[in-house]
Amino acid sequence: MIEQNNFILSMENIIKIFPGVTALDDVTFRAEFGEIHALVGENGAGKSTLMKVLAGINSPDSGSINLDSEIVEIGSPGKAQSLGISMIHQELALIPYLTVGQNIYLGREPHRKIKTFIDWKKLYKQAKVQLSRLDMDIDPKTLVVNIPIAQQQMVEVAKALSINAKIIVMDEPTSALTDKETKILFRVMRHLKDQGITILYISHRLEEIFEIADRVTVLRDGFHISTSIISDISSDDIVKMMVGRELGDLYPKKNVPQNECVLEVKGLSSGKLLNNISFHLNKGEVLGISGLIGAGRTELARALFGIDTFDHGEIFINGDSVRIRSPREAISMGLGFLTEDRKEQGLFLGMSVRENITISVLKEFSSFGFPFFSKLKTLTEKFIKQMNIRTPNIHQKVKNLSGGNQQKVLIARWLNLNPRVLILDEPTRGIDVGAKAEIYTLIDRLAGDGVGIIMISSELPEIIGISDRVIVIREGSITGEFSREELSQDKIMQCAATGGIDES
Amino acid sequence: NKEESDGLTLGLSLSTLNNPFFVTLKEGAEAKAAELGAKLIIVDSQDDPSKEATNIEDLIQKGVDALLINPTDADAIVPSIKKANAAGIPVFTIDRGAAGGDVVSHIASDNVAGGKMAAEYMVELLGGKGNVVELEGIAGTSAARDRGKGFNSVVSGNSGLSVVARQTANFNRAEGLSVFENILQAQSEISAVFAHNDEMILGAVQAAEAAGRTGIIFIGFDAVDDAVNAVKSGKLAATVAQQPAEIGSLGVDAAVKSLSGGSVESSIPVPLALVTK
Amino acid sequence: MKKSEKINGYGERFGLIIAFFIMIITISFLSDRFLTLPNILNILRQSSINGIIAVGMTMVILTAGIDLSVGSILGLTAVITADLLHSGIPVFLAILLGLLLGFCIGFVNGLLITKFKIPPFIATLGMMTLARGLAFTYTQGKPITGLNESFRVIGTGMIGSIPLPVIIAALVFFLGYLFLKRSRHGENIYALGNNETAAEFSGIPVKRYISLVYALSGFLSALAGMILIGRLDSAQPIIGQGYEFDAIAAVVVGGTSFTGGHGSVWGTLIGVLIIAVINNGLNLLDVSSFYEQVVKGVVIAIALLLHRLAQKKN
Amino acid sequence: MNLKETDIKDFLRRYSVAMILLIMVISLSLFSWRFLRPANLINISLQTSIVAIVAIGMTFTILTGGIDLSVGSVMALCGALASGCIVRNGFPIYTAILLALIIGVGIGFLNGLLIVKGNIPPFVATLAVMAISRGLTLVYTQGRPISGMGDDFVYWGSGKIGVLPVPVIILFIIFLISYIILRHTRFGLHIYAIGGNEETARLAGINNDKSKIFVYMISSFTAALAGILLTARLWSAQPNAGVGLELEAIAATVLGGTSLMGGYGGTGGTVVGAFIMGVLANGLNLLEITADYQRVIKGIIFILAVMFDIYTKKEKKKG
Ligand SMILES: Nc1ncnc2c1ncn2[C@@H]1O[C@H](COP(=O)(O)OP(=O)(O)OP(=O)(O)O)[C@@H](O)[C@H]1O
Ligand SMILES: Nc1ncnc2c1ncn2[C@@H]1O[C@H](COP(=O)(O)OP(=O)(O)OP(=O)(O)O)[C@@H](O)[C@H]1O
Ligand SMILES: [Mg+2]
Ligand SMILES: [Mg+2]
Repeated sequence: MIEQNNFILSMENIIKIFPGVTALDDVTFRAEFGEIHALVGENGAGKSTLMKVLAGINSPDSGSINLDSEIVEIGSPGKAQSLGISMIHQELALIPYLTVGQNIYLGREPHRKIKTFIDWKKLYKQAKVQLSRLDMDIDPKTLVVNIPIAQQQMVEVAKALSINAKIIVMDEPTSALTDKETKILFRVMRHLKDQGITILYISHRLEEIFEIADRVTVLRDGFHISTSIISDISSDDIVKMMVGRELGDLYPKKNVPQNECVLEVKGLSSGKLLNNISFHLNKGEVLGISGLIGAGRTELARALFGIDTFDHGEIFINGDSVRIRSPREAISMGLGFLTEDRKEQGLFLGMSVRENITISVLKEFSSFGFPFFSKLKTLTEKFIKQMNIRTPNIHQKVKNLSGGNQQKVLIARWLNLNPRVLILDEPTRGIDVGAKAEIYTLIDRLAGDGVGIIMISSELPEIIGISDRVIVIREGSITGEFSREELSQDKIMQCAATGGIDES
Repeated sequence: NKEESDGLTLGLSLSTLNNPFFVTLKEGAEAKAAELGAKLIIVDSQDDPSKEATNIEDLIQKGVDALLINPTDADAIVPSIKKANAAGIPVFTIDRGAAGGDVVSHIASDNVAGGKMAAEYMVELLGGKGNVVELEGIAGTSAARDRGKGFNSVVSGNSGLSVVARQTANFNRAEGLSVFENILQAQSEISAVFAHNDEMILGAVQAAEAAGRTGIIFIGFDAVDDAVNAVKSGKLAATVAQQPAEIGSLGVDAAVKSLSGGSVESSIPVPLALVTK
Repeated sequence: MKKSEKINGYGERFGLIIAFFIMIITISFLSDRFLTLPNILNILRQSSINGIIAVGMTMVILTAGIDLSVGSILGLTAVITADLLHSGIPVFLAILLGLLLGFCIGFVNGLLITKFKIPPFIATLGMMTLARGLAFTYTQGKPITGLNESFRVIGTGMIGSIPLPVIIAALVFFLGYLFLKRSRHGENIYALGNNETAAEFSGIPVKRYISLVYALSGFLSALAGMILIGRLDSAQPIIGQGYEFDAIAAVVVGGTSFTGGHGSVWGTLIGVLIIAVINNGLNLLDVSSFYEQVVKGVVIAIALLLHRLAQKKN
Repeated sequence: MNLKETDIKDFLRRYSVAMILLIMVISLSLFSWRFLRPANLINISLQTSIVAIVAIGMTFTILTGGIDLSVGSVMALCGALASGCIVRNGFPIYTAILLALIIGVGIGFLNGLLIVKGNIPPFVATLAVMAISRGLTLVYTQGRPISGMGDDFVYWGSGKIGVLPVPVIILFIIFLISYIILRHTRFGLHIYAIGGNEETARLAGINNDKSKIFVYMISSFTAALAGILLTARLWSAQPNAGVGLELEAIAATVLGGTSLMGGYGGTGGTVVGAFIMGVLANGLNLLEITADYQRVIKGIIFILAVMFDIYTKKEKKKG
């Protein structure tokens, strides 16, 4: 074989078939010592599956794996760990009622002389060290349920790093992080690379890949398309290989907001989380909300949607003061809310694509409480086609879809309701470029139809790319507002981090 | 002797109140206590010996003057009786005896004898020949054991009778119904049924009626109101009467008498009677 | 239509159906009385009571809940209905009031769970104790015997050669199926069992559905109670004790999962029949009461193991 | 911000079940002077100890998201086996006890196998084993109680060390062991992890199957132990011992704040939960409430207690 000596890992001719889907079709993938090797591809291309095969979670139907030029059988996650492979999973999988420290060392707890007893002091001391490597200043004795999702993601990173691994797989670690944490993570990755550790890195953010990766492998529909050195390839090339066609402008931006106010918020305050928030949203406008993690953007959306109560403030819809006490009422007033945590708060994982998409409109499609299933089927198929949702059929369980396709299913559910105002909380988290472009087009089209859109996002390019106006939130207060013409990354970052624009 | 018993508090521990038999017993005791002006504290063991031990401890803590115990089990009650003895509280056993401890008096009718009585009447009605079914009480309880023992001692000595099915219906009417339904399916010839209590036999009667099977002789045990009525209307051939109200009443009477210095017999038999039409 | 979903569902229960048939064949070899028409009707009639309760239990468990109070609701509504009948009010009114009472008690369960956030296990355990206590207090521990003949038809009647309870149970199963699998309410119930938060955020009136499900469970328990006392011609305060276990066992044996959102009434039907066939078989074969429980436990365990085995093969 | 106030709230939240117990104790002692007498308190702890021991084992299974319905039957079987070996076969009492405990643990192993290897839901697997064990008890005892085990045996249920009954001391020891296992061993942590998220636990390299089997062995062990203690307390092995005890043990566990979904809770709460039920039963007896009403009141108080618990926890979230 070709220069096998250089490779720490080579996965040869891997085939993995799920019922109805060939997730990996004869994929060969090799990684060198001490490189950062990016893995890209559309949602459902097979990236996670390939890495799960490596981590002993999925067993391949055929193919072999060489580690340090030796053929290995990786039957279980435990075996993978002992072979020096650790993985950060795409879906957050911490245990909610254990502490941060317990989660980091789960299964590998430092113990006392007698092996059964945990040395708590040592565990928490080591955990503290792991966290500080990531610039995280949280008490390792905090329960995981009590920390926000971004910090949970960093705990996952700490967990993977704490295994002294030769190969670290990172499956979309930055999808729940903002720039600050991402920078920290990259610093740590470079440091690991210098120590000769190989990192396999999956991301849908191409700019990150150009920043951090040495080489990049593209997968499409379960096939290996190419592996190239990063300097030999352009962003457009990668996109082309991923989606198999030329992609047009990522941010279409055609519509113009109307002058009619559809939603107005006055003086919204809630405990320490939200402080005197006021803003308005016009018909056909895309209002971006930016801010650091934990700034309170999600809290704001939840308050608007009637999930959490708030202490003061008034909400107007089409000029009428309204009280929204539950999501049901919010929906009946024409609000829609795509939550940031799709698995916990959005999807019915055990149910089918059809059921997930149509759950909110069953009533409209029923007579005497009995839905017309054929109409629901047509409706679902329309969305599958329109949004390019990758699923073998409408009866596939949503849990078997790739993350990006799950997100599209959820968006489809909200589109069904024809909302007046649609709140999107991190709508492109974990979504491939092709799908992102589709979602942006969709947002633009919705705005064109007169829907007011609130778009919460931690990705600055996206906020800048599609918003008509942006407000920045910091520690529960609005610290800046910019029209499309005034927008720049620097201005937003400054408002988000320090609370205002320095004149300097 | 109303004055003498004023201010007396008696504890009555019953094995279960899920069975009308013991409810009637309780009522007999209550009536007598009211008549004699004694106070009666009643606890229900729900057929659970450990609950019984607990309840009796609570009664001892409560400082009752005497304990009337209807044990869930003759053996399991011993430690509780000894505790009462140690606390100086006189103990009377009711309906079921105790295997140890100091008991002032035992007021009961004999379950084994009752089983025999039912069997003998059955033999008489059948003329000593036929297929017999026995519906058993909750496996492991002393009532089921003793009544079955008495019944079988007669039946096994009688070559003309053969027991074609012997199944438990847990002293419960609904189970008596379904278990006997199933037995009816299995046995085309059934001449008589004996059940360890009336609840089960009443269920069996319904099963036979629903299936249109006639000519079966049903004999129950306990003589609860429903069963006595069923005997009157001819649905039941007989039921063994233990006179539960009488047992309760005699128990209270004996306790009050003994507490006020009178002497009572160590064993007070309550006569059994066969209720027939 | 929902073809592949159906095939999936069938495939899931395939092993259970096989286990059921093996059981039937085995018993029919041991007893020639087993597979006769009267006995089959007999088994169906006996399973009708547990079946009716188990349909309600299926709905409850689909919402990731549990209802331990079914037996006690059955008992309380049974004695009160019997008493109403004795008081001489029209039969249909007594039935209506009894069913309404069952519905209301179930609804209280639902309120405790949704409004006061009490875990279903605790709320219904409390209700189980409470309702049983009320049944005993109400009757002073005595059975209420001798019911109106026109009322008793509900338990003893026949349509052709089919017992009325069987027809009622079949109707309940069919309506349960329509409700759960064909109506939008059913789909909402599955959804909220699958992910309650997501259901709430999608605008499903989660609390209303949960209350409804417990109310229906109470209603069906009351209905089962009427059939039972109709057959017995008497209502005892103890009636229905322990029925929750049979119902839950039937539901879980039938493949409905405690985590909610997964399962169906057809699975429950098989579960109910398996339990009834075991009881019937033990009686037909005159297994001694000491061994009865051993055999019962072993048969259930083997049936489930066979089921899993077939599932793996699939 | 008033530090003291939050402290109190936090305290309330953490110890709300204990608070309920305290409130019950105080109000009962107002109603009946007999309640607070040492003799009565010892009496309550003796009555509660057996349920509490079983409930501690139950807590382990519930923490993994499972349940063990077989405990009542296992109690009866092991109590009968220990007594039978002594009375019928003349075994030395400690050999007999050991044998019964081993068989108990074996039944737990069977539960675990059915659940883990047979992939049967814990509810039905243990329901089947519950029936089997009860049946075996009836077969073994032929439906008759076994008695005459001698004073050395009886001591374990009826004896005292100082003023404390032996079962209470055993409860204390079992609680201590359970606490150490859950709070200080890797196995204990893995129990929480499995209950919290089985998949994550598996990915972390934990042998879920082994841990789960072990958990059911623990549950059966405590049930067997409780069975022996009960037998010793009643001086006889009852074939019907422990009927319905599983519900009491589960109720104590849930009342003590352990989630039936698994992953959250502990044995400290369970013991308190068991005592709440014990105090309630004792109090109702002392207050001379008749049997029918006892059930009604028990049901209501049970629900109220949990409401209080939930209410105090909600307070914390808002504050
Ligand atoms: N357990 C499963 N059962 C059935 N199909 C599966 C399963 N897991 C993955 N798939 C399918 O395999 C394909 C590859 O999925 P995979 O998760 O590897 O995609 P991915 O490249 O990681 O996508 P994303 O970027 O959205 O995470 C998808 O079509 C997915 O639906
Ligand atoms: N250090 C912390 N410990 C515990 N909880 C925190 C901490 N920081 C923030 N939170 C919680 O995070 C939430 C506020 O963050 P929120 O999710 O609204 O932020 P966001 O701006 O939407 O960020 P994201 O990018 O995650 O969506 C609140 O529920 C707050 O209680
Ligand atoms: Mg993926
Ligand atoms: Mg957020």
